[in-house]
Amino acid sequence: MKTMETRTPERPPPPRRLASGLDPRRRGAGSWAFVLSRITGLGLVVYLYVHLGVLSLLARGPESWDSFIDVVRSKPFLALDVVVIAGWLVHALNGIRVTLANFSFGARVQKAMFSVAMVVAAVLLVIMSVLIFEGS
Amino acid sequence: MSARLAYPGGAPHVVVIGAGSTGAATAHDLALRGVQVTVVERGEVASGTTGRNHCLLHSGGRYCVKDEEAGIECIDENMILRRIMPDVLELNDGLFVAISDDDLAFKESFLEACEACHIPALDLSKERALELEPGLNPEVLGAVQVPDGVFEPFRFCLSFLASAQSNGAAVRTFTEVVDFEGDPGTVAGVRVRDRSSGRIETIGADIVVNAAGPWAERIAALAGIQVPVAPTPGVMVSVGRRLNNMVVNRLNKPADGDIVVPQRVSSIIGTTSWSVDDPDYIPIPQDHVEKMIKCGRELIPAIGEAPIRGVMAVARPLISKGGGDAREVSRTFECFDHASEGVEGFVTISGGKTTTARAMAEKVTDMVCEKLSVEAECRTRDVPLKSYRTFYTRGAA
Amino acid sequence: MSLDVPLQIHRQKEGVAPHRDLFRVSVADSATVLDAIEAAWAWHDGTIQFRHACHHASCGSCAVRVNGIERLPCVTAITDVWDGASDVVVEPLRNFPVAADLVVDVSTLFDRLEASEMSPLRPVEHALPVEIGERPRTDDGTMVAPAGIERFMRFESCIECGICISACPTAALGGKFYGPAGLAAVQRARAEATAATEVDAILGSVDGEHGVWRCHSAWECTERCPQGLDPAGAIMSLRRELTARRLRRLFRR
Amino acid sequence: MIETRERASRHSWTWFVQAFTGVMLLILLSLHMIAQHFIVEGGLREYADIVDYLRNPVILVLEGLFLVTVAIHALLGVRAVIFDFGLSERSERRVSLSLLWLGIATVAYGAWIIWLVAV
Repeated sequence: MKTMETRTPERPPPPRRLASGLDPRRRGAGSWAFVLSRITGLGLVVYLYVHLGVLSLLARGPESWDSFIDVVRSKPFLALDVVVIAGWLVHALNGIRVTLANFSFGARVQKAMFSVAMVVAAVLLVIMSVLIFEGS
Repeated sequence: MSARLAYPGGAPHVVVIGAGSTGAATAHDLALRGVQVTVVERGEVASGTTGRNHCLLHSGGRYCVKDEEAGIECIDENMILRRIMPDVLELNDGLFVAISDDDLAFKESFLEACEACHIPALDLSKERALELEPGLNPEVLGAVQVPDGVFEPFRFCLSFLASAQSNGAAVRTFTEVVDFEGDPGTVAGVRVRDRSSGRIETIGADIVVNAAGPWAERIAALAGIQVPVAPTPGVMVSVGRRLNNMVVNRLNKPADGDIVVPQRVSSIIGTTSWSVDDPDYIPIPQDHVEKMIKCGRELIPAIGEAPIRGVMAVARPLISKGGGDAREVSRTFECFDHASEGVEGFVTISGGKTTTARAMAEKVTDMVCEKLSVEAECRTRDVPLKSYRTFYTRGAA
Repeated sequence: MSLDVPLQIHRQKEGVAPHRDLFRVSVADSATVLDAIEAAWAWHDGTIQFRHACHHASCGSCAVRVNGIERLPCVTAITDVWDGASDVVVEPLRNFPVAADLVVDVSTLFDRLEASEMSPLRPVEHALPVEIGERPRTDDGTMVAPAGIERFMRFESCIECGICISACPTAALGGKFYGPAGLAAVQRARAEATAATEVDAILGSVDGEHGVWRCHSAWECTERCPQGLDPAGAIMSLRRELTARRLRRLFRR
Repeated sequence: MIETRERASRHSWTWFVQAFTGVMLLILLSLHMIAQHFIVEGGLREYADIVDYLRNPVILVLEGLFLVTVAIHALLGVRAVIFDFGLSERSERRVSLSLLWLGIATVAYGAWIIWLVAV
């Protein structure tokens, strides 16, 4: 049964890797939640500074602001707004989950809370998108 | 290469082969007596026989009827271990329970033997036994309470090794002995393969202690010496529920499936016994597993409903006295100075049980110290062991 | 019946680039993943390094990742992780330095466990199944020991295997996070502590930024714990207590 | 025994501040979105609109509060992301200090714009 000689093992190709902490594949809902929060959080910080930057147009007087407003009222820009709002909803609702987590509802409830948060986010996103595009 | 050159001006240097319970306790004893120690182990600590044992801290009850010497050895060591490693022992006592009339008939001789071995034993009524262990077979006819206990084999070894390390010993895991060093008729060190780098190196030693358990025969053969070790595996089955708090033994002669040991959140049923030639890989006979469950249920019926969590088998290093049933060979240990076979600087310690590892270490260390003219008393009976966790810590916390 | 399992094992040693070797091991159909690794070692390549001792989920030394998921190979049936066709991939735990092959350096874990001062032993509580343990219990669920026995003790449920740390996405970022095992151990020490000064010291030890507050609530530790423990819940319970104490102090001033 | 116990570091308030500002933002951002975008025809205010709107002192206070809260929450978040990777204590202090200055600058800039428009 036992053979003492060492067979040359076959060598499969080396695995591809993402930064392992930020790769939620094969992981549970909690890792997805964490990664989503991270990405949306950083995205919202970027948006915050873009937004503040854009507001500097206010300093240049009514003309430059109002002509800018005309541009961003176009459909493509409104679609970008929807992306921002989606990020905001995911981040906010997951933030609520994380805060509530301190009351220790247990692992199963955590997963359920994540699902609920994401469903609520989706519903709110649809409502807000309708509001945005209808208003335009 | 001379050991003295490797350790100029220092204390003598001893290499211990094997980091199971025997090697670990020996390293601790040697280090306490001021000897420089290097433990070499081809795998992880306790990856051989010790790791896969019953976890039973023997009171001696299992052996006292047939083997008074082993019984006394066990109860003495049991009391010492309670003193030196209280943190890593579940000390809930054990029961020897009679299920059949045959068992009950065995009780009288059992109680007598316990007394002869000074094992504290309490004859219990059926009601008291069931009060202590509600999970026992309700058909129980009687029971005897003895000071059995439970240890965790891996941490048992780590405790000894952590203590040895704190006294300067070096422990090298994943370091496999491939040959001996020295002129014919002398062992002056070992040649080892570091399994990480693949490099072969030489470790000089004034004496090499072979504590390789069932692999002792293979190690000794490298020095051209025969050691009578019979690798004798046993199957143990762990169920995923803790069904008892005390060790539950069958009150009868040692037999297959005569014990259920609680351990953390599980209960372990043991054991069977057969012989193998190669202790490296032991396929588990499925019928042994079934037998364990069947025998275990006779002691604790709920075993039948509990999920099986782990099944393990490993070879015990019994000293063979030639022929006969494995259960009949002595459970005690032996220490061989191979100078009598014409090889200096090489001793083997084998046989025994984890419960008696400290005593085995004392005996082999006495022998080593005498050969090295080290005059130091054994202190392992009283010196408390270090926390097992410090084996791995860097002290950074 | 025996199976021929294609087993990929992560290999990493000095001077060799990390890679995987594929072994076709022949094991019984009742074999565990650890049996398969041991077979690869015994029959194919004696240089494979892996940790193992008890083979029944008590020592905690053998933890690895099987097909990416943290497991104790000693209690994982090969048939549970093998679909009969694709390779079974065995890798070392994440978030620890790899010493060689499947062996990781667990010193930081044990540093923290040691610092937690969690006793390896605890009083027996709910351990006996209900149908057996018809023994009276106190309010906190602790079993009342039968007369003559002061208290039945048992080893802690945590086997110090490191799986929770491997599963933790916060630990994966490589920072200074105390980690689920260490924090859960501190929570156990706190649960057993009675003296006020001791409780203060225990809670204070994990109140820093890299203590309980660094956890990002992914719950992966609890999800993966082979002993069914709840390190995430332990972290949250420490947070609750720390919050309550802080609020009390705030208003006492 | 107790003296040997590691004191990880001083009590940390950042988690509480992050949670508190998070809850505040739920309210403030909702108000901001509703007031600045949803109730406005076309979703965005023109210059005159904004000027008008900010003349309301309640709105002015709310928008100011929103500015401070969002800056704290965003930069504490960035700090947490950076700290997750594990820095030396010295680098941690540097990051905290830099972010503090960035926060002050952000609030000052926002306040300047509000002031420009409102006054």
